[in-house]
Amino acid sequence: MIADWLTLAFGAVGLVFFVAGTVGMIRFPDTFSRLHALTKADNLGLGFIALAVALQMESLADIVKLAVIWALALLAAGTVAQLVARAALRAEGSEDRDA
Amino acid sequence: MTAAGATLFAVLGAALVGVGLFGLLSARHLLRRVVAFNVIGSGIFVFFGAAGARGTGAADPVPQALIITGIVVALAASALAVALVVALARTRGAATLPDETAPEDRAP
Amino acid sequence: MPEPPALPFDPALALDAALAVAILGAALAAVSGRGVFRAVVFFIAYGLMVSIGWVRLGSVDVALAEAAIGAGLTGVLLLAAHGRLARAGAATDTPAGAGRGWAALAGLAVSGALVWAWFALPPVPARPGAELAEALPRAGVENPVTAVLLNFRGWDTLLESIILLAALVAVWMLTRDGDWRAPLGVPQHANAEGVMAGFARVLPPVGLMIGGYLLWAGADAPGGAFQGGTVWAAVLLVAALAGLWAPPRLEAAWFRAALVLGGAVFVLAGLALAGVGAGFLTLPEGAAKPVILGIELALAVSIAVTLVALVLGPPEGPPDAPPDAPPGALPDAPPGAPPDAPGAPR
Amino acid sequence: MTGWLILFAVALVLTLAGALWRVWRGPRRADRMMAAQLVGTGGVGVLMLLAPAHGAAVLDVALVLALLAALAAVGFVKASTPDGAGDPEEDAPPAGARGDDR
Repeated sequence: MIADWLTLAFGAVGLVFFVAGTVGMIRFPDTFSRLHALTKADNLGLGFIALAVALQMESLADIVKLAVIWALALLAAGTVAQLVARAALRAEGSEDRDA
Repeated sequence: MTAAGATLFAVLGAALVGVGLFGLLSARHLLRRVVAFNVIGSGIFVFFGAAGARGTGAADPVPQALIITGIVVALAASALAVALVVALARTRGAATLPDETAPEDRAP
Repeated sequence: MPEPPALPFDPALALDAALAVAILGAALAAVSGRGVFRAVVFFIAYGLMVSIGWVRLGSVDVALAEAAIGAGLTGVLLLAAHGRLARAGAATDTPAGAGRGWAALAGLAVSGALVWAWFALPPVPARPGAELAEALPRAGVENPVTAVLLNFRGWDTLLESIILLAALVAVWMLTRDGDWRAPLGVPQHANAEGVMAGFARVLPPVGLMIGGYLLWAGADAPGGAFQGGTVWAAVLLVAALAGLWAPPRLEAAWFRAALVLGGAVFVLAGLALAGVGAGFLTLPEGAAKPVILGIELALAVSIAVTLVALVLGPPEGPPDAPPDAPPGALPDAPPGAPPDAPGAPR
Repeated sequence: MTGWLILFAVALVLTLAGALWRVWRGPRRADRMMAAQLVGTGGVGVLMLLAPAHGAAVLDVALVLALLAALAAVGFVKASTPDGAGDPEEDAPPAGARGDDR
């Protein structure tokens, strides 16, 4: 069944992006590059996983729900990246290294 | 849920209660004690939920209902605990109990 | 086009094991090491992963509640508290006491006892929850968890809504004398064109819809008053934090009505049912569903308002209100109250 | 088919372990907060992958997680502003802003 093969393919691609995001978060030198890697990679990964799962869903409602979930995740990621980056920028001077 | 899966989560729940108890007894900062106490609470819920999930079919609804009620009450209790910690920190300048404050960080 | 090959092994146990290790790791990290902020962030990540654990345990209703509470409210509550402690100079972690060895021993002992108790449990009955299964058709709702929460054990849920109120009153008792008339929590403000305000304009409508959906779906699918009310609380909180919705004062009439709505409707329904001879809180088979949905709606509203008030915290007015002449404070602070008396001026 | 999806879910949970390592290392609060955000997004991914096996209701859990994923970060960002109730994108807090404890 073509849908199953596509599910496997999209799932694998989604996973690659998630791993890329995580590796970026671990390897990148400073906070802002990590922020960048994180927000872009794992949200794209989530999109592919949503696509992969959508192919397995029977009812249209579930497919629409998957799209809404991805849209909300994008909204959240964009907001968080912007606000946390701004907060980190402003806290540059003050000593916020305490754990 | 397979028996092995339920046992795995039961052992997880038991371990979480132990970890939370360790945190509660060893932490001196009060906000950390609130976090540790919440870990104990959710460990008990996981243990109880695993007991309810031992059957072959869907998880037993009665434990689920009690756990949902427990989760909401645990949040309310944590909100109260946090408000107390903040109020104490404002009057004492330190979020530790008076008799446990290390001499060097006692409020001036 | 041949089917993709089935997996030679069943990965379910591998998933549960990986999840259990991640959850336990997050919990261990939350209680060990130094740093209050790190402990709080670990606990937030811990809550997110536990909600996945609940799905693996087949308890989707609990997963919904854990997700809404863990992702939505616990994080804001603890991080706001950490911020307040930091400004009061009380956020630096104090090194753990000397008794760590004993604490570890106690933890191990309790864990060991629980694991032993697990294997000492009586064997699973042939058909677990048999009595509930045969009573379910008369419950008025198909979702067994909602049936238990609102019908068979409605008494617990009624008391629970009163417990939430009690916790809120206890939080309010920490209000400083001059602040009783101030709105709840600290006055919030945000850049009107900023990302936070924009986010707080988009999220609440979506959240109110999703909360309503969860509340409605709760009759025959996972969901219900708690999950719906908690999602409502979370999005209301976002609007409050971005300064788009001004939290009410204690004496706001609608606010007080919303707080007691859930408990009141529950008790009135119980009394009405007792009146018609069905007995307090025993829902007659025919009318069960509308009564349950009515109670759930009132409960969800109360839970939402109560949780927002709990997370916002006691009312805090502007700092420069002179302590001994508070602007119409309800309990008049004795002039020149001794500085360290509780509720003393700032 | 659901077996493959659960295998993907196992891999995703391992990436969450990578995020937990970043929460431990830090070194800055923003790093920890972003790692927690990754745990949230990864969690949504795992829940999606579990939906075919556990039923479509699991998507509601993913929906709630995705909806509320940003709340902890909003709480963190507000707590890091000078008076704890502001917005990092605000230049100067408005005059009436309540300064917290001296």
